Amino acid sequence: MEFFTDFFVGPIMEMVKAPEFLAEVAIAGLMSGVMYSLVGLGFVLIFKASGIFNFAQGVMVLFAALNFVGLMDSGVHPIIAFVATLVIMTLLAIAIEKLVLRHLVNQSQLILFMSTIGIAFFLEGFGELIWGGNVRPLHVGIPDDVIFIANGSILIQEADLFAGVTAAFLVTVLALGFRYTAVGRALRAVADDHQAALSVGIPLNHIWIIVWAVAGFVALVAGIMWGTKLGVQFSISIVALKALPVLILGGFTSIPGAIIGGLIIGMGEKIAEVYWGALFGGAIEEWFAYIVALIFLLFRPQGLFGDKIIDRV
Amino acid sequence: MAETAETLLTVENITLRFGGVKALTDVSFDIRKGEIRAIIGPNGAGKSSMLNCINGFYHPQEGRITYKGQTRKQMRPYEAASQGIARTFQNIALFRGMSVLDNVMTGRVLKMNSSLFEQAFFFGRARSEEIAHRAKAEEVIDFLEINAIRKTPVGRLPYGLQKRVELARALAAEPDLLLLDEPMAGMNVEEKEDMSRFILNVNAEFGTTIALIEHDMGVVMDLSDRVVVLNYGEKLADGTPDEVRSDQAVIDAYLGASH
Amino acid sequence: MLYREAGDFKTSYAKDQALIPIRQDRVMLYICIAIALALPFVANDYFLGSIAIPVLIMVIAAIGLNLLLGFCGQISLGSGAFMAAGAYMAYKCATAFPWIPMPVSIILAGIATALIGLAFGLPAVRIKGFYLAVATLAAQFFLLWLFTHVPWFVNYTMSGVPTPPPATVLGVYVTGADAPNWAKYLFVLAFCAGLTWIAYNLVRSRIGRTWMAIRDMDIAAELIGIRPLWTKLTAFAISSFYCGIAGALWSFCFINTVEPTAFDINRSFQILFMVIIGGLGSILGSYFGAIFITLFPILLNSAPAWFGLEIPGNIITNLEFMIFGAMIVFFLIAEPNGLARLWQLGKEKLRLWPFPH
Amino acid sequence: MPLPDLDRHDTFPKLLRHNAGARGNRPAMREKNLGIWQTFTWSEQAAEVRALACGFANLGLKRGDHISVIGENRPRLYWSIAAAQALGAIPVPVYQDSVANEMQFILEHASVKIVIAENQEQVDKVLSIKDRLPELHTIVYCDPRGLRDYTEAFLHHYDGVLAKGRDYDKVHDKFFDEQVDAGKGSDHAIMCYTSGTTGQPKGVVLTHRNCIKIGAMAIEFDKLSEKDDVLAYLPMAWVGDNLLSYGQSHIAGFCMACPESSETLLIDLRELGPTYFFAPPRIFETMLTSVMIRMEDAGRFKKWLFHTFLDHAKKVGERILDGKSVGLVDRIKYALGEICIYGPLKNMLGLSRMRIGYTAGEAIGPEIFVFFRALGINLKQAYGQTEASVFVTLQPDGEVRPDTVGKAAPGVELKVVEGGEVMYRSEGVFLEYYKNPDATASTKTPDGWVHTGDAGFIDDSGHLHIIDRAKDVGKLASGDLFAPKYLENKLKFFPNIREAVAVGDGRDFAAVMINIDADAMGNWAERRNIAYASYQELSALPAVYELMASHLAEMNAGLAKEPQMAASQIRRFLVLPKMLEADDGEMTRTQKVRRSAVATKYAPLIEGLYNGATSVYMEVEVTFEDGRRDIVKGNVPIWDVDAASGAMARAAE
Repeated sequence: MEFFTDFFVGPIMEMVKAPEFLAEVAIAGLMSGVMYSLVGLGFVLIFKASGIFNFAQGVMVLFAALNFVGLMDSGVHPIIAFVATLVIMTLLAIAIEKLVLRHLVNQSQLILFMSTIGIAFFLEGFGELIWGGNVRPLHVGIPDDVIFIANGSILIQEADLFAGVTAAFLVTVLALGFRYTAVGRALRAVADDHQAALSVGIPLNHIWIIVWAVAGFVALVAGIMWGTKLGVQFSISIVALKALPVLILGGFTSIPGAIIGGLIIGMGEKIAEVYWGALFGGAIEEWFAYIVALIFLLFRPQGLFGDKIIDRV
Repeated sequence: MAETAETLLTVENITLRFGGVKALTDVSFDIRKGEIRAIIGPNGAGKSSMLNCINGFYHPQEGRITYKGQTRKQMRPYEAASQGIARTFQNIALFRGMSVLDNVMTGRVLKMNSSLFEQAFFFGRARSEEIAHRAKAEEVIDFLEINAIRKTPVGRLPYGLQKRVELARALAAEPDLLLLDEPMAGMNVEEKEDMSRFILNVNAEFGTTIALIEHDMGVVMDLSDRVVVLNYGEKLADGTPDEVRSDQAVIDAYLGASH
Repeated sequence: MLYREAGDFKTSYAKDQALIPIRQDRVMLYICIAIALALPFVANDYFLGSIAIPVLIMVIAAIGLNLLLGFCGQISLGSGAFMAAGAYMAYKCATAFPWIPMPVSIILAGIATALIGLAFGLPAVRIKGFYLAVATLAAQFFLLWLFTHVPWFVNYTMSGVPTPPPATVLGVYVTGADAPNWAKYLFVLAFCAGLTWIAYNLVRSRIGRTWMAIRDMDIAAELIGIRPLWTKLTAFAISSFYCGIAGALWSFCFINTVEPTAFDINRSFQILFMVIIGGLGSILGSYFGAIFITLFPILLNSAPAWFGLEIPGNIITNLEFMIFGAMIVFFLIAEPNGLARLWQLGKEKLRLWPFPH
Repeated sequence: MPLPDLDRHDTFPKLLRHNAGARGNRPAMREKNLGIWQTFTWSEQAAEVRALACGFANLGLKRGDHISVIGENRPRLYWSIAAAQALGAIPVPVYQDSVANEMQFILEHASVKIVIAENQEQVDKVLSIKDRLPELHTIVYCDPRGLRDYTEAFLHHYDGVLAKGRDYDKVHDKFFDEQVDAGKGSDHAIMCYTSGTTGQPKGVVLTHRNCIKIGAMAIEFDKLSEKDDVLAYLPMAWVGDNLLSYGQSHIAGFCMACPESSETLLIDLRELGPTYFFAPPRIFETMLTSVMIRMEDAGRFKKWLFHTFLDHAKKVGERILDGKSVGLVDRIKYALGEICIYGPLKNMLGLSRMRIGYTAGEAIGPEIFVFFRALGINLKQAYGQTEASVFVTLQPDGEVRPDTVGKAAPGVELKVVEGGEVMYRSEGVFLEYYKNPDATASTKTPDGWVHTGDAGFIDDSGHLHIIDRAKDVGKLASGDLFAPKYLENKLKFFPNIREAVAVGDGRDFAAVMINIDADAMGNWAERRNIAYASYQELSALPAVYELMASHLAEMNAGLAKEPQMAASQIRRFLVLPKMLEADDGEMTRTQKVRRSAVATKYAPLIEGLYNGATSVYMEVEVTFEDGRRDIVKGNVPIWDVDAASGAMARAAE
């Protein structure tokens, strides 16, 4: 009974008592949610175009950030470093297509999934072999002051705000691009039916390279945002695992789903940690997202925005 | 088939929709015990959907299915299988990682009852069942003349043989109603003749009721006792091969199609 | 070296379906068992304690994951967590009921882990393939959190890292600080052998065939009358059972502490790699995989020294990551059935010798 | 274990009874059925035969009646033979691949009362001629598949006959034993129809005494025992199968096994690994060809290993097999070869356990023969006839040579009469040709000598050499001896020549029509990237002709060295555009060329061989396996071959 009160009543009371604090927690959560969204976005892109569940997306974020910060640390101008990293990510996309994906055409999704785990391990070792495994601070001129709003009762990191805006911009561009450009249409065609896409003359290999390169671009942006906040380090790739529950929530094929899922998870786990964490001995952030996903899987496996899975005989 | 034959399965007023698309519209027919019943029609006529409704894979929005005297709106595939409905698939759906023998043995899964514990230690019923059902599976293998390949992984077999293995797997379940989805698709003349012979033998030897979908009109006319014709999800005709052959609507539909 | 099968014919189904139908393979097996039993007399303590024991324990875990992934086609990224569950459950069981013989405690821990696995496997009812990866990740993070944050699991030990209680089998210590390596080795070997035998029995029985049917063509399997839910859940439970026992042995007979760090997500990946490199859908492959993945880093660490090179440890670690990653991709592309397939091909070659095919 | 007292157990039913008592629990018969080797012990077999015999009696079978078994090697058909013999009826096995008309002749000629048919296919054939067979009153079928709707009252399922027989046996429990006791060694045991290269088949009547004496002789000759295994896969209608599988298993008490089907024969052979094996040369030929073809694809190292050890085996293998002295190094090398190549090869072919193998019926290519012997397989040649209850000559261990068919078997007298024809006399000599006293009289002399119809000679060591059919030996226009079979056999020893028909009797020179081996040549063409669409196209390729010409040149060189044969070197040849087939009447069911039929059918080609044409247009009908017919037409090229150093040989004479 006591637990019941602590679980259901106490936290609500606290929220009501200090709404500004709640807002602050929620906004902080939203901001880390944006990061999840960005990683999730990379997943969705690749999944939509190739049906591949890219486990390496998180490591790609780390890899992109490592390259970027590594180049900058060697004295390269941020913009040149950015472009150079983009080139690297594109080369990576080509390499992955040539060395891995094209040899696995027609394999089951499970095999493709496991191959991306292999890619993830390789990239992680490779990135750290080149750039070292130390935490590297990243300063690209993103403002990192603190803003106070609502009469100074709510505190917001400027960097978070910047990240939010960038993410929103990126998502809009990608969503529009997916819908209105020729490449975007091709991508959707491929996602629907590989054979059909081939028969209308779209080279599948090119599509895959483009998609992986775009995912690399998204990874770079996400990497820069996170690097600014936390420094570039290995934990980025582990945190990126959170993108998986984000996708369960949002649906694997939905770009808006990835965004909204990311925000919900980000906000949810912060609020849960702050208001309920103590009740369970803390650190429930570690698993909160996964348990939410688990519950979703039980009741709505296609996620909030995903397509219903229809089997054909 | 004698007119007095007992009805095994009746479908009444089945309508099946996918989203806005109607795959089947108000289709009714029956299958009598012991007969070979063909469902024919041009591509996209809804033949496969019909079979999918019968064995519970699709759930029609309207209509009823009566099987062995029990009427229901829909079944789960598992129930259909346990009630004695077995089927083969248009696109071969064998378990590619397993041998021919294991595929056939899998067909007998519903008839095996040993506990997990017995299986883990391979004693008692697990052991005796493996042996008893192996003997049954071997009978089917012998019946369909696939002895020489019993231990070959199915993935290595040519298409025609894979079709035969699939039939073997379905037969291993000793079904009362056997649904065959285009059993002769993609076969050459000789393979078709073999398959026709097997289908007739199954019907004659085991008294299995067979409903089959087939594209090849000639084969259908030779094999089946009665034919139902579907076109664009609707029933066009129903009767003996001769009746159907002379039916004007059928002639029109088939002249329109490539066959 | 070469097979002689002419005249080795079978006159009954029982003989034809025997675990090892070829006479020469049976002889091979007896030789392997003899070597395994003779090992304590010939191998040094380091080999037994630091190589043989962990390899055998990881074999058990790898078989567990292989039953789920290789045979039933359901992926799990939470094997490590299930090992942890086994370790903690065994600890609880051994301390709460000290009168229960240790082997029984470990089996009970396996059963408890199977139940936990069932709970996390439930989502598998409605999803397939990699969606399940997420459910098992949930297990990975949640269970480890649970064991570190709920002191009940460690009997409220102050350090939070208790030591497993010593126990004897036939008067010899097999767990605890006093247990000699040879005894622990034999204890682990007995589990490994028994569980291998059971795994072989399962995959050649009805249940194994239903797993493979679900793996190969789940829709057809369902229409044959195989219940996907039930089938996947049994795979999940049995897989967890194996991982649980492996975890208990790992804590009790190898690292001699019950701690969560031994079972983090990297452990899960390690087991996954064993299964992929060893061979999906092959019990024997689990042996190859476990041996390879355990020994390779040791080799990688000591090999440069043989050539007089000095390579910093972190570079070795990174190289290890790269090599494992590349190998995973390589095996998935070239030989999805892993080392076991290469072994099998070799064996087939020997059976066909001198013909090429 | 010594043989039973064959004077007391003087019929097969009595031997069966003896075996059931003496070794009741040992396997008598195995059959690969439903995936495993189903095994029947002697006592089970005896019980089954007892019930079946009673069942047959119940169906009205009387002493002296004929029954016919038609089908592949199946235990039930062998039991039917045994059951008929128990009642004193005479089994007449019929080739399972004969067409209804061929069958009708035999069933009618032998006045067969009951037919035991394996399956629907055979039942259908018999039904189609039933109207013309007034004496045939019952058909028993073994496999009911497809026969459910057959309502004929005279059609019985084997199981039903068996069940009725058991009931009958209960009521008349002395009946069976009385019937068996009533049998005598001089009773007719079996009647085998010889296909004969000309004319209608003749029914060879063999008594129990014939079969048992010869069977026992061969068992003692090769020291067979109850521990041996034999695979019964050759046609049941062939006397050899009856004597070697059925007969000898009854005498020695060993186990005979039936393969699952003709498709699985090689798998079954490999699984069973018989210890006593009998095969016509073409089986060994096929084995060798397949070994060579499969080794073509092997890697370089494996090929090297294979050829190195094979060469070594050819050098010393036979000497080791014959127990002659061989150097230690060679012995070690051979032992190594046994581990690496010979052993695995024998294992792959299912010959690992083989103690004694026989080949007979045709001449075997010396290379094939030596190949198997070099591997350490005790393959020997024999010569025999249906009329002799199989064996006339046998090669004793240690005296095995590729060019002879062995010495007169124990108890067999042998002589070569005027004109080169071989004659023999033995306890196995047949009683008579059924309902054919003329033929009997012209084949068997009143004092028991039998004309073999084969020409040959006995060499100084007592070994018999067979050259050809006596009537086929002719003369060239020059007066030189022309033995077509001798030439053909030499050609057939080339692995890519399947069949050859030599012509030349009364002509200026010898010429030959060749049938290439589709498998071997197809493979050969594939490796050389030579495209072809059909057998016909393949056979007319210049590359193929060139290859054949080189074979002929090689053979001519060999012939030149043989004084009697130098004149019959081949001067011209052609490759036939179709395979010679039994279905087209070009071959017998035992795969022997029907010389006269071929000569008539391909007369234009033969004409072309002698009128100097370089190609001849030909149309010929082909029957496919499923009975469809088609016409093969096109130009058949004819090439010349040089007569190698023949002149020199003649000059040297």
